[in-house]
Amino acid sequence: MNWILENLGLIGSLSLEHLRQSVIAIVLGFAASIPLGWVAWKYKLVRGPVVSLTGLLYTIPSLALLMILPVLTGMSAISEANLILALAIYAVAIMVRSVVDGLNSVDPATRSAATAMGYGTARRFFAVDLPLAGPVVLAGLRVTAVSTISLATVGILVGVTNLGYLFTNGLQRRIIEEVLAGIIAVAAIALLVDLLLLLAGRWLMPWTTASTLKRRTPAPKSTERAAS
Amino acid sequence: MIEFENVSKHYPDGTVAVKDFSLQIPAHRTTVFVGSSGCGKTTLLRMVNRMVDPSHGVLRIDGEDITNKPAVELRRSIGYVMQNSGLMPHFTVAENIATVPRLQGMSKAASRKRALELMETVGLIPGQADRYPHQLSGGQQQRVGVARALASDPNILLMDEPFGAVDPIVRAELQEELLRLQRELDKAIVFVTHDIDEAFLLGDQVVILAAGAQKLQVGSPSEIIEHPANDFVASFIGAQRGSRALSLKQTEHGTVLIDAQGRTQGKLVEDGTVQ
Amino acid sequence: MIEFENVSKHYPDGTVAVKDFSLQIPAHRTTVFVGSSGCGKTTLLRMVNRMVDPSHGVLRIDGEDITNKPAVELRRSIGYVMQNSGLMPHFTVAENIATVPRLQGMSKAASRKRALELMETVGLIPGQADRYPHQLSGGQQQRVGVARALASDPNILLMDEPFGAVDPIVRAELQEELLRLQRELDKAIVFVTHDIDEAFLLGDQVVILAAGAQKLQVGSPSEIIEHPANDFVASFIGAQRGSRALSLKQTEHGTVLIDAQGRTQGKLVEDGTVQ
Amino acid sequence: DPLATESDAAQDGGTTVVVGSQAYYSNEIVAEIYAQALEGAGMEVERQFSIGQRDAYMPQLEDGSIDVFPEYTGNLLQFYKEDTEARSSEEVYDELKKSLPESLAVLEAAEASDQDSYTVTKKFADANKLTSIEDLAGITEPLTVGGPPELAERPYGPKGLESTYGVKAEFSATGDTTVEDLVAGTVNIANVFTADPRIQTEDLVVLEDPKSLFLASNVVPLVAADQSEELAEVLNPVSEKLTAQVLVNLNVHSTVDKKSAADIASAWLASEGL
Amino acid sequence: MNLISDALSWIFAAEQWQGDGGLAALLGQHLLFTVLAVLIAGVIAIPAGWAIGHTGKGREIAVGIAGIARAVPSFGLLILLVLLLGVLHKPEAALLTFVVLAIPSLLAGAYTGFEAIDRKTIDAARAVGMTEWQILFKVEIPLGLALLVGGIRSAVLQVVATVTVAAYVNLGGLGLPIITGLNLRRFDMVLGGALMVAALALVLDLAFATAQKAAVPRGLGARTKKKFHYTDDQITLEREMS
Ligand SMILES: Nc1ncnc2c1ncn2[C@@H]1O[C@H](COP(=O)(O)OP(=O)(O)OP(=O)(O)O)[C@@H](O)[C@H]1O
Ligand SMILES: Nc1ncnc2c1ncn2[C@@H]1O[C@H](COP(=O)(O)OP(=O)(O)OP(=O)(O)O)[C@@H](O)[C@H]1O
Ligand SMILES: [Mg+2]
Ligand SMILES: [Mg+2]
Repeated sequence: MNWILENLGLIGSLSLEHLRQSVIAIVLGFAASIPLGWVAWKYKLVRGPVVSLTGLLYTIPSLALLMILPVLTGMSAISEANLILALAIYAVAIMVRSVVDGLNSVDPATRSAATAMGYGTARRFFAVDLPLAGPVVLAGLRVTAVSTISLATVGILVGVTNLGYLFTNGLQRRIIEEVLAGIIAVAAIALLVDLLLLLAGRWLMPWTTASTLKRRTPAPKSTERAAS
Repeated sequence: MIEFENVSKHYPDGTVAVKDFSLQIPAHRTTVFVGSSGCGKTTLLRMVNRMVDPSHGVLRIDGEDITNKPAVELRRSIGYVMQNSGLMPHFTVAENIATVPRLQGMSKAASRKRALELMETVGLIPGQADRYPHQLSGGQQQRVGVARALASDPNILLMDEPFGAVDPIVRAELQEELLRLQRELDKAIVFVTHDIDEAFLLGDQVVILAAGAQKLQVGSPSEIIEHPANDFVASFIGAQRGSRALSLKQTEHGTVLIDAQGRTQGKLVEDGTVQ
Repeated sequence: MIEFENVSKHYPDGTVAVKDFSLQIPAHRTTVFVGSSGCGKTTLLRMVNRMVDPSHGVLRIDGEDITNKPAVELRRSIGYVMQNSGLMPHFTVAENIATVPRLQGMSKAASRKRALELMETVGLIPGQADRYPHQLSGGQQQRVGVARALASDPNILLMDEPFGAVDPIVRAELQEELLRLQRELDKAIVFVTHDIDEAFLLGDQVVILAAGAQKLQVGSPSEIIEHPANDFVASFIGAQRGSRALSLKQTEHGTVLIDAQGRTQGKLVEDGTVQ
Repeated sequence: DPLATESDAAQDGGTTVVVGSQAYYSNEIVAEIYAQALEGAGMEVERQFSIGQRDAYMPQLEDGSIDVFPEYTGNLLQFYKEDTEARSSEEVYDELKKSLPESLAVLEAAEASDQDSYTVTKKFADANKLTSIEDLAGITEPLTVGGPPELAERPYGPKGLESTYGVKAEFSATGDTTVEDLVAGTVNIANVFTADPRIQTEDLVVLEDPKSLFLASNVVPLVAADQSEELAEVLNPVSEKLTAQVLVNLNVHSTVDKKSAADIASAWLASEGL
Repeated sequence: MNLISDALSWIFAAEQWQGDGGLAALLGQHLLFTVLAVLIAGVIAIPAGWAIGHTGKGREIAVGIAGIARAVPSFGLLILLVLLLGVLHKPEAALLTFVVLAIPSLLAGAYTGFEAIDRKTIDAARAVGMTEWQILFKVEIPLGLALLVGGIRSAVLQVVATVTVAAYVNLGGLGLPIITGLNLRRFDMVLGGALMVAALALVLDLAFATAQKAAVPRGLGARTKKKFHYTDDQITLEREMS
C-alpha cells in the first residue's frame, strides 16, 4: 500500500488523462451512433447489415485495431487521437444497437398519437421518439462508458499514456500494488461515470423516476412464494 | 359536417378494411360507430384526420375535400382521443394537454394557462398538472386525453374506444361526463366502440357496422331498438344483455322486468322520471 | 362446500386486502364475487387454492382446514381459470390441458386422450390439439383454460374474470357455454367479475363486495335487484345500465321500456318466453 | 497530421526541450536523469515518456517533435541497418553515427549498456558447466529459449542461435515474465537485458557471446542534430558517470525500493554532483 | 487494400498453419480458452442467475457484482493475477480473467431470461399445482432459454476478442501473431491475426444466433419474435441489469 500512498500524484494525473481520453471517445461514439441507429431503425433493409457489422467491429482485437487504424487514417499510431478513434469505434459498435432497440421500444401507439396531434416527422423524432428511446439508449451508453474506460488501458501498449501505464510498468517492476492501483482506479472511474450517467438520466428524463402515486398492484409473485 | 363518399380502404397486405362506405356525419351531434372487432371502425375514424388515406373515394369536411389541406395542419385542427389515452409518457399532464397549442406556436405560459382551464373542464384538479401520466389512474388518463383533444378548440372530436380500458364504474362516470361536456361544447363527435350499450347511451346517431365497414343500420338508438333492420342487428343489440325482450313479473317488492331466461333486468316505475 | 371463517389478509406492504370475511360457498352452485377494482376479489379466490395464505382466520373445504393439505396437492385438485387464460405458451393445446393429469403421473397417451375429450366438452375441435396458444383466438384460449381447469375433474372451479379480455360477442358465447357446462358438470364454481350483468347472468349466489372484501350484499340476483341492501348497491347494480328503473312507453312499434334518461332499454313482450 | 497532439505540443517549443522515453522503466529513469540534468542547466523541459516501441517514436524524433531520447547504440543501429556487421561497442558507435538520418545525432555513449543476452540460472550453469553460449551445444537435455514474442523472428533469436553456435532450442514467447519463467524453470535459457537487476538478485548467469551474436548496446542520448551542441554540454558529463553498475543500481532502486523515476534520478544526480 | 491482401496471403500461406506456433494450433488454443472460460463462468453464473430469477432475490447484489466485473480492465486483471499467482500459473490466471469477463453476460442472460417470462404464466403454473422445481424445469428454464443463449453468445464474443491478450503471457492463441507482429512492424501478421479473430467471432456468432432461434420454444413463434429480437443481445441484457 506504501507505493500507492507515495504515488498518489501519479495515479491522480494518469486518472485525469484516462478520464479525458475516455470521455472524448464516449461522446464521439454516442454522437455517431444516433444518426446511424436512426437510419438502421428507419430503413428495415439496412438494419440487419448495420447492426451486425457494427457489432462485429467489437470483436476486432483492440491491439490490432490500434495498429491498423493509423495505416488507414495516416495518423500516428502512438497519438492519442488514434486511441480515441479506436475507442469511439468500439463505442459505436455497442451504441448503434441500443439506439435501434431504444427506438423500437417506443410504443407505436404513442408515436401514432403524436402524429395524430399534428407533429411533423422531424419534430416528432426530437420531441417524442428520441426522448422516449432515452432510457434504453442511456442503458447502452452506460455499458459503453464502462467498457470504454476499461478498454482504454490498452492504449499503453501503443504508447498512449493513461492508467494502463500502471499495468505495464507495474509488471516490469514487479510492483503488485501498482497494478492493483491501476485496476482500482479504472474501476472507480468507470463506476463513477456510470453513476453520473445514471443521475444525468434521472435529471434529463424525470418521467422515468417520478413515483407512481397510485398504488400499482404488485406482481403476485412474492406472496405466492410465501404461500407455497 | 363530415362526408364519406364511396370511400374504400385496401391495406397493402390485401385486407379490405373499408368497402365503398358513404355516410354523412352531422355537426354538433355525436355519431357512434359500433361493430365487432376488425370491422373497420378505427380505419374509418383515422381517415377523418388523414392518419389513413382512403384508397378510393373522397372525404369532405364542411364540403371541402380533406386532401386539399396539409395533413399536419388538419390533424392539429381535429381532436383525437384513443384507447389507453395515447398520452406522451414524458410530458406532464399540463404539457400533454398543451401539446397542440404549443405546436401551433402558443407561448409556454399561455398554453399552460389553457391547459389548466381544460383540466377543470374535464374534471381534473390543478394539483395534477405537473404529474406524469403513469401517476394517474386509467380514468384520469382518459380525462387528460379528452382535454388534450379539446385544446385547440376543434370542431371535430374523434374518439376511438376512449373508455374501453377502464373499469365499468369509472367508465359510467366518464360517459356521464362526456354527455355533460357535449351539452356544453356542441362538437361533432365521432365515437368508436364495440359496446352497444355505450353506443346507445352516447350516440345521437348510431352506425352499426359489419366486416368491411358495411353499414347494417344507421339511426337513433330508439329507432334501432324499436325497429332493428334485420335479425343480425336484433341479435347484436340483444347479445350483450341476454335479450332485450323483457316481460313483466309481479313480486312482493313490486313489478320487475325479466328477460327470456327469467332473470330480473330492472324494476318498473310508474313514469319516466327517476325513482 | 367452501367456508371462509373470519378470514383476513394483510399484504406485506400494509394493504388490508381482506378484512374479517366470512362466507359459505355451497357445492354444485355458482357463486360470483363482484365489486370494483381492488376490492379484494382475487385475493379471496386465491385463498381457496392457497395461492395466498390468510393472515388470520380459517378456510375449510368440506369441513377440513385447507392448511392441513400440502398446497401443491390442493392446487391440483382445484380448477383455476384466469383472465388471459394463463396458458403455458410453450405447451400445445393438448399439453396445456393435460398438465395436471401429467403432474399426477398419468401416462402421456392417457392424458392426451383425456385432453381430447375435454376439448370436445368445452367446444374446441380436435384439429386444434397440436396448436400453440398464440395460434388461437382469445375466446378459444379461454376455452382451453377452462378445459385445463377441468382436467383433473375437480369439485371446485375458481374463475378469475375469465371472460374479461374477450370482446362482448365472444363473451356472451362463453357465458352461455359456461351455463351449459355447469348444468352438466355441477361443480362448485367461484367466479370473479366486475361486470354486474355477468354476475347476475351466471351467479346462483352473488356477493357484492366493497374495499377490503367487505360484503355489501349476498343473495340471488333477483333478491338483490328487487331488494338492494342499500343505496350504494342500488347505484352499483344500476351504474352499468344508466339505471335499472324502467318505465313503459307506447310507440308505433309496440310498448318499449325506457330508462330515466328516456333511452330505450328493451321491448315489452307479453310473457316470459322468448319473442 | 493535425490530430496528432504530441506533435502539436512540440512544434511550438523552440525554447522547450522535449525528452522522450520508451515504455520501459529503466529507459524512463535515464530519460528522467537527462530531463533533470537539462532542467538543472536552466532549460525548459517537456516529458513525453512511455511511448512504446522504437517504431512508434522514431518518426517523432525524425520530424523534430522529440528532441532527446535515451537510446541503445546496438539496437538503434539495427533499426537503421538491419544487416550490420559491427559488434563491439566502438564499431557499433561509429557505424551508428554514419547511419543516422541527418536530423539526428548521438552524443557520447555511456559505459552502461543494456543489451540483449542469453542468460541461465546459476544452478543450470553449474550443473552443465556453462560460461558461454557455445557451451550450450554440448547439452543433451531439450533446451527452451524464453523471450519476447518477436524474438522468434530476430536474427539473434533461436535461428541465430542455431546458425552461429549450432545450439538447437525451442522458443517460448515468455514476454514480460521471461526472468520469472527462467527462475521457475519453464524455460532454461532467457533473453534478458543485461542491466536487469534480477541478474544479481535472482542469481543468474549471463552467458558470454564469443561469436558476437548480439551487438554491444550502450546507453546513448539520441538528440536532434541542430541542438546537439547545447545538449552535449549537459548530457556528456552524465553519460560519463553512467557506468554499467550504476545503471543496475538505478534499476534496483526502481524495482526493489519501488522508487519513482524522478526520485531515483534526482538522488543520483545529487550524489554525483551533477 | 494492399494491407488486406498481404494479410490474406499471410493467413493462407501453407506454412503458417503447421507446427506448434502454426495458425491451426493457435486457433485451437484460442477456442480452448474461450470454451473453458465460458464453461466455468457458466457453471458459476447460470445457476446463480437462475436462482435470482426464480426467487427474485439477490438481484441488486448480482447487478453490483456484474457492474464491478465489467468495470475491471481485463488486461490489468491478467497482469495482476500473473503477478499474484506466479508464472507457473499463467493459464489459471488467464482463465480466471476470462471467467470474470464472461460472468456478467451469463448472469444477466440467466436471470433476465426468467424475468422476461410473463408473471401470469408462472402464476398459472403454480396454481395448477406445479412444485417449485417443476416450475423451474418445465416453465422457467425452457422459456428463459433464448435469452440465456443470448447471454452466452455475448459472453463468447467478448471472451473471443479478449483471449488475444493471452499471448501477452505466453499462452498462445490468435493474439500471438498480433503481438509479435506489433513489435516487428509486420502488419500482415497483425492484420492476419485480427482477421482470424474476427472470422472466428463471426462464425461463433452465427452459430449462436442459430442456437438462439432454436432455443425459442415453438409456442413462442410469431407473437414473441419481436420481443426476442429486441432483447436478444448483450446490450439489452446489460440494460436490464442496470
Ligand atoms: N395497417 C394495417 N395493415 C393491414 N391491415 C390492417 C391494418 N390496420 C387494420 N387492418 C385490418 O383492417 C381491418 C379493420 O381494422 P380496424 O382497426 O379498422 O378495425 P376495428 O373495427 O377498429 O377493430 P377493433 O374493434 O379491434 O379496434 C382488420 O381486419 C384489420 O386487421
Ligand atoms: N401481492 C400483493 N401485495 C400487496 N398488495 C396487494 C397484493 N395483491 C393485491 N394487493 C392489494 O390488495 C387489494 C385487493 O387486491 P385484489 O387483487 O384481490 O383485488 P381485485 O378485487 O381482484 O381487483 P381487480 O378487479 O383489479 O382484479 C388491492 O388494493 C391490491 O392493490
Ligand atoms: Mg379499432
Ligand atoms: Mg382481480
